Amino acid sequence: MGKSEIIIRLAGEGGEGVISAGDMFTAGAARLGYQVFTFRTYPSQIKGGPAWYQIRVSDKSVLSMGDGVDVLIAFNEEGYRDHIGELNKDGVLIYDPDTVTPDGKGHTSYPVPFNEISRKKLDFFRGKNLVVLGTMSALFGLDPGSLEGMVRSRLARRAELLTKNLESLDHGYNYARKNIEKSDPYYLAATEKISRVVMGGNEAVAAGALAAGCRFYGGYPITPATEIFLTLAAELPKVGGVCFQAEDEMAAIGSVIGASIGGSKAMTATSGPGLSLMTEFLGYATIAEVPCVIADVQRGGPATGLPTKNEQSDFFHAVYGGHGDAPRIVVAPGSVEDCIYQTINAFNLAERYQMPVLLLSDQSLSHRTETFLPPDLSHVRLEERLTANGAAGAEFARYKLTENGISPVTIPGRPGTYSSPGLEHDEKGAPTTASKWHIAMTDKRFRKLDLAAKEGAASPRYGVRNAEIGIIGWGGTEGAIREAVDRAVAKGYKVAALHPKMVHPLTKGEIEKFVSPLKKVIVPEINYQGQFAHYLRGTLGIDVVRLNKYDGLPFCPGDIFQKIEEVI
Amino acid sequence: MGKSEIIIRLAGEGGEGVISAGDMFTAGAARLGYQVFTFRTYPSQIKGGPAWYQIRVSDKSVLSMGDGVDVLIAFNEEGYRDHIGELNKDGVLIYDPDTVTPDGKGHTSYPVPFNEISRKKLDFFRGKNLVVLGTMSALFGLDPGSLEGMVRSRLARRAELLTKNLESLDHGYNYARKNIEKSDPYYLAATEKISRVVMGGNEAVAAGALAAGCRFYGGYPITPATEIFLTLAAELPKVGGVCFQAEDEMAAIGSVIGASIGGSKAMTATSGPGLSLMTEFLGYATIAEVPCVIADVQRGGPATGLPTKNEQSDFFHAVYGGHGDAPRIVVAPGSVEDCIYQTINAFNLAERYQMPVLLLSDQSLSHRTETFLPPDLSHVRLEERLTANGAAGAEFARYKLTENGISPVTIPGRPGTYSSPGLEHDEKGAPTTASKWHIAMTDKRFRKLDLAAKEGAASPRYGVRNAEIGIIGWGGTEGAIREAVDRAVAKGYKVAALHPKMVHPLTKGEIEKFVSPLKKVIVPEINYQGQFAHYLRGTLGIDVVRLNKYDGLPFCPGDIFQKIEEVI
Amino acid sequence: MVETAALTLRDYRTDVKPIWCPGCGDFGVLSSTHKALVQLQLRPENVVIASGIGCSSRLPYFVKTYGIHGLHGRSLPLATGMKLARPDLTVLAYGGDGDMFSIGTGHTPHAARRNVDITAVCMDNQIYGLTKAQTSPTSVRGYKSKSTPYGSPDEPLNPVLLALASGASFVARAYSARAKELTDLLIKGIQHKGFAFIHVKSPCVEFINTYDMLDRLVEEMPVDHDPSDLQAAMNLAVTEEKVHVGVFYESERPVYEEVAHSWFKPTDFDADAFFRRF
Amino acid sequence: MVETAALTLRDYRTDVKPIWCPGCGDFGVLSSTHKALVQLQLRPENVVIASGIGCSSRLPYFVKTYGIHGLHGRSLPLATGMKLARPDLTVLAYGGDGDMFSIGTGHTPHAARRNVDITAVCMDNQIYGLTKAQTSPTSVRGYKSKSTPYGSPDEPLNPVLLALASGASFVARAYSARAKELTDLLIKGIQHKGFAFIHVKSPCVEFINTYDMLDRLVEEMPVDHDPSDLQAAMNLAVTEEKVHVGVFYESERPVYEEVAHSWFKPTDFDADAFFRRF
Ligand SMILES: Cc1ncc(C[n+]2csc(CCOP(=O)(O)OP(=O)(O)O)c2C)c(N)n1
Ligand SMILES: Cc1ncc(C[n+]2csc(CCOP(=O)(O)OP(=O)(O)O)c2C)c(N)n1
Ligand code: SF4
Ligand code: SF4
Ligand SMILES: [Mg+2]
Ligand SMILES: [Mg+2]
Repeated sequence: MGKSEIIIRLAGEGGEGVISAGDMFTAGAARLGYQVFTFRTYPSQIKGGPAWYQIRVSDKSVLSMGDGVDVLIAFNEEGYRDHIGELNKDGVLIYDPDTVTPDGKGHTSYPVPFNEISRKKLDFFRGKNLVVLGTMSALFGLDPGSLEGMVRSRLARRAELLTKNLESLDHGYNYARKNIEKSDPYYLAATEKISRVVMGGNEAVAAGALAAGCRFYGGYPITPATEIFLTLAAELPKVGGVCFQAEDEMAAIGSVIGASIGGSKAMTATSGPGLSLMTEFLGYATIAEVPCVIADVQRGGPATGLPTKNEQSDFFHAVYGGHGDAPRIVVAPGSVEDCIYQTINAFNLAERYQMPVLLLSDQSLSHRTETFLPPDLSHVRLEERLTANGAAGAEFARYKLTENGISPVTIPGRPGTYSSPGLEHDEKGAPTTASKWHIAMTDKRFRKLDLAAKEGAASPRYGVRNAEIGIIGWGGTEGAIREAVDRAVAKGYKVAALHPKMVHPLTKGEIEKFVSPLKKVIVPEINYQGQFAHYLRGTLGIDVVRLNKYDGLPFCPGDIFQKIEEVI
Repeated sequence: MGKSEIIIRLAGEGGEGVISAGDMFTAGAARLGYQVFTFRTYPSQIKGGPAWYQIRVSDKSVLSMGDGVDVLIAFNEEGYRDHIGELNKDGVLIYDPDTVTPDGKGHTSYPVPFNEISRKKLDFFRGKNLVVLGTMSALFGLDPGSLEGMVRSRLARRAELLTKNLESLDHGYNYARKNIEKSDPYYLAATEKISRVVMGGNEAVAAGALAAGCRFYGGYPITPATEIFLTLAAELPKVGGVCFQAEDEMAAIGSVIGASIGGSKAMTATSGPGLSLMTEFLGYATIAEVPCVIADVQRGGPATGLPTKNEQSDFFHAVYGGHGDAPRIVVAPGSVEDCIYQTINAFNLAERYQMPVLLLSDQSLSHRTETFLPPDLSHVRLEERLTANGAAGAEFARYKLTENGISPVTIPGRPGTYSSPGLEHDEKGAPTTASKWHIAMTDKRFRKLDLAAKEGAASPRYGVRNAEIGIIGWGGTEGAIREAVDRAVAKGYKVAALHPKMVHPLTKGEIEKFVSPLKKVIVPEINYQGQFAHYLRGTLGIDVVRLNKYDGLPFCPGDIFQKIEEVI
Repeated sequence: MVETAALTLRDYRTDVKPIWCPGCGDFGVLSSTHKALVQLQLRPENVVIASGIGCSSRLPYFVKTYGIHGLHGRSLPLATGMKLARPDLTVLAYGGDGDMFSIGTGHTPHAARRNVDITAVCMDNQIYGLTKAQTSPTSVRGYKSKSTPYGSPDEPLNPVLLALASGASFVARAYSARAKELTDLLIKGIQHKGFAFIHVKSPCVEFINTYDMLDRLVEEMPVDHDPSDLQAAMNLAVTEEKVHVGVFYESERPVYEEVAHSWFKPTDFDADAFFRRF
Repeated sequence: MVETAALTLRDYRTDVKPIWCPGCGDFGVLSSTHKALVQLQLRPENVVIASGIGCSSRLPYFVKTYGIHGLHGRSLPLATGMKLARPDLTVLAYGGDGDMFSIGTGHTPHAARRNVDITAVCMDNQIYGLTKAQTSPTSVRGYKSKSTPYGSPDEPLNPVLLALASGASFVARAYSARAKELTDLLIKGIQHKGFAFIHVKSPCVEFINTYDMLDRLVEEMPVDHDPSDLQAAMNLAVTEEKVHVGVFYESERPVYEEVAHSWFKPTDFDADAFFRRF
């Protein structure tokens, strides 16, 4: 008999195996049918600097990284010092006595000489992560046989390393069995083996893109967005697409716009610095009405800022960035699985409204692992832009002033040529400085935005019907908010949350309906300025209680729960 | 006896002399002591396309382009057709019968064969603008001798053209005297000859920069900002400065930041597309706390948009643009003369708060001519950044956490080295991903912004004390708003206007004090979205009546006056 | 194509009137472009011309093919995306000296080394035309304009040499006043499989009329020049006495988009199989 | 300087610990930089090192001079502004192959042709190190990384050739493992009056360890190479069999900032006189 849920944190130095041990434990747990939610952070350099990895593992669904830490595995003194404060009351400390000297206060603690085992006993220091994994398996009830299977399949192509690795796993396991007298309550009960997808947010965005029919990616590497690019570099050629490494972000989005005018569904992905560089081209996609998707995996800013830390501070730029009156749509997924659906949604919106769509992910969402059932995408609806054939040999009126603002477009290869303009233009796309055309075309571009707001899908709502306290969240904080609401409702508080996925334009009616009966609205965000809260007030005149955090880390449910109790 | 004020509009094709005839009339009128306010617009190409030029000339102070047109000089049929609708009831049409066939309705009209006179009589088509000028002088009372003097001084170095030009002027003058029986009331009474500066907004920004101590300019040409660059290219070398033509806008602002770290007061100027490209570097100047001034001469957007048309649609980008939480200051001058003072102000703010300061001008402000008394800049206060000497051979704590957020800086050449970081950093500027430093440094950067809001100068206020209707304007619309308020007050309406020059951060208290007794607040802006109005609501929760215009042209006082009557 | 009548110049002309000043060299580039398309009998809907911003970059509006009037300096990224997504189309990229060698400098070497099958045409007037006469990266040292009133301290860039040094597989130069040669070179560039760079001297009559000078300096390639010899091409490109026109360099190597499409026989995306791997 | 004691290595070392992986070539560049500064006895406060973003671009934090850790690709604009405003200082710009020849490609030719007196050092490991091993513009054709899993279709850029073709007045190459040579070239570059470009082969042991290959291929300049001969330098730069180290090219021509400061004997700004002209 054990706990149904454990929060384990590994803390040490980049390059020491913190991340890989965490990844393998996660994979092993998922294989055994547990549900997993992870968080990772590491310095923006290849070796050294503080890194940590958190795994919340449960036999029930998990939506956030949870509160506090049940088990802390400290690889080094700094890892111990920086994290011991977050260990829960009943928590367990596991540490390497070679490098860590705990002050002995309070916690159950188990010394395990990871370094000695791997370096001296096995003469295989690179196997340290597997020693750790073996120990974890012994202490918390993951079947070692199943872990062995996982290691075997991971190293299928590197047989020379396999033996040493399995030996390391074994040693870790046996050391713990022999030397540790377990006095803590953390032991995972066996659970039903259900095959789940174990995935990170970036891979999920790539999956969504492939499913949406994206066939062109133009990108430039940048942390924490790179895996979207890398996944598509491997996959796109298989489905007849092209994945193009550009020389910079201007070239990346330029190639995407070129490909889209050519008829492809096309996207790029970047993070803050790259997004800033794409600003001029975003305006181009607006005025030339070119469908395209730009995924922005937010990190700490401004400038190069905090490349490996979490922040939701690109909202302002996503909505307001760029010169001129330049409408665009902004979508933000709430979880890893949702990254699939919101990416598909982003492509659909781009195609329907013929404008750039920004997808706002974040560092935590992109690099965390979640487990979910294999999605069935066979019924997902895909939009295609409204096309037309022009008359052969004639120029085509590509920017026809239609009632809803959407104009049919011709695709190269088909009759009915036109020139895609970055200048203000008439219906044929020909440049003009006449007032009436700027007025008419500006109106047209915003008509499409208004239409998108009107046609917007309903947002998920959590909590009680007759709520008095409301939460409006956006993006990757969804799970933490949802858990906080559950906890509050369980305590009898009248709380509900709304989590719009299309964050600009807002579906006004829905939000006003949600807000009107409430006494207070909390907007939790991972940024300093309360960017979404400011936007809400600017757009709808709604005043909210702000809950801001800008320490580079995601919310825990407790942060939000505490705020609920504060305002109640 | 004549009118004390005339609004003259010349309309024709680019390259036909519309602009140069207007410029010379303006210069001539100013020489004679009149006050002048002009507006010009032309296509974004070198030859052809519709161009027009408006001159409001008066013996009193003029603050805007006025309402309607008293005298329309149509160079071609299009110029007649597009503008005749704006001719005032008593208005006069002057046209070339060779190219224009008026429909004969209502207006006083005088045919003058400009083409024939210049081409056939004089065999000097390039002199057409002087024929026009001569006619204007005869009809509206500008002393021809004084105009001749102006032409002489303009052509001082091109004697071969002088005779022909003076002949053209003469012919125009004599033709009108002999053939036109004047039946309109527009005739300028003589006025006191006071020597005034006749200047455009771009030259005024350059003047302000020179006066503020700017000694480095890095720029890339772009309409309508180029003249700032060109003026400084001529002037900076004389005062020991450097004016650098960069390869693009990233290089322009990069060089400015480099020069500023080197201790120079430095600036760049651009328009929307260039500003968008500078976005990443703006964030760099924020995080590395580098004083610098970026003048953005707004034009119609998005993308290449309307390069030669007027719009105030970069406000959103100026305030919110760029990834991350990135504070900066935004300043907007209200008139040509104010361009001098707000540019000095921008440098002062940049130096005091060690952050990027944006100066928002616009196409109309930059290319219009105003007359004003030579400014006395001898008492203007200039700020210098807080500097320090570090210890010799030691690294300097450049980002010291001070109470008000401002830290002393060392300048290369002085002891106390440091590395200017784009990454989040500790007090020494060394990169760190630790939560506490990101929190502390974000707080510090926003402390400076809060301080700037607190220390902000009082904004000009016009109108009655006990106002019920208020107007909050920003930027180059100041003159039109002020005239509208005067007109409303003269009619007995209780109206007042506030025109903040630092538009971000806002001096909250002042605005709330202005707004609180009002029944309604109007925010007139030349953009579609009501960008400043949205920002006002988002920041201060103030709801306003929006007055938006996005036809590429500036406000007339009547537009605003009408709105006042509407809401009263 | 069998059923349709032969295409004539009229099939490539649009209703949009060129904005250029009378006598501008860009008219020559436009008319040679029209002629090259006629001679190649490329259907208007199968051609895309991308450009940047500048007087020269307005060209796409005047050719009845698909066009992309892009952003200043960005014709090549747009053309690259188009060609990679649509290898079946003929893709060209036009721009000025400022457009391709000032703000766009960063893209030209990469387009060249990648060998995407695009024909890039730089219309070089040694000035920023559209913004009214500022010094450009090909302006000579000491050149006085309002942006360098005391003379430009910069050495000009050499577009042909840079294209060669960047790995372009076809590099040529033409003069807008010599229509036949220019048309022929455009045809060769379009027919060349890979990235073709054509440097066109195209005078700006409004701000820096170089016709007389060019009439004096322009000269055919030396008869003994071997266009497969890169070193010879570079040596020729650095000689300053003459402005050589013709093909400097020509070679064949794999084309980016063909390589990129050669790895797999494409199938539909199999979502289930994809998720099974995670 | 007369009164102060000679500067030693310690005077140029900071407290910030290099983040590089043990064995990274960048350590060699750092230590040669320290040594060059010692040999030149430049006072720390009179030197500014600008850089971009990448493993290599962290270097300024490890040298006790003024530093600017800029943005990805932008070391040269920052260095240019610094040098133009402060011609009295010694200004260097460091960056990686991605930094200077991918995102920064657009700045390098202009810095070269302007001949601002900056020493630019490209630390080329043929990979994007900091973002964990993507193909870079100097990666060889066919190179497999996660960004080009089926082999890169791109021809690599040739930094030395590009610098030569852009008009750099000093162009050299070094190898981070050959400290003495590298130090000497850094000294020469700094002493050269004008823009000096130094291409340093600096292996990434974590992702693409090229030490063995370079040990085999690196070779001194041919003894008969005349560094004043641009064509010879370009010809040498295109030979692929060997990686030549040493000075490819060296010449003297006016320096931008000197020209720019030569036009006037500066005076204070006279506002009244200025306004009188309007
Ligand atoms: C980002 C950006 N910066 C600057 C401009 C302004 N601009 C338009 S065209 C041009 C240069 C034109 O020179 P060139 O490319 O040589 O073309 P030309 O007009 O001479 O044919 C500039 C600087 C712009 N449109 N966009
Ligand atoms: C605008 C922008 N785009 C992308 C990145 C991400 N990024 C950081 S370093 C780097 C490339 C590093 O390669 P290189 O310049 O060769 O330096 P190295 O790490 O190999 O020394 C990239 C793409 C960034 N920081 N900023
Ligand atoms: S300004 Fe020069 S380049 Fe532009 S159209 Fe006129 S002649 Fe041609
Ligand atoms: S990843 Fe490569 S380049 Fe970066 S520090 Fe490690 S060895 Fe050096
Ligand atoms: Mg040009
Ligand atoms: Mg590298």
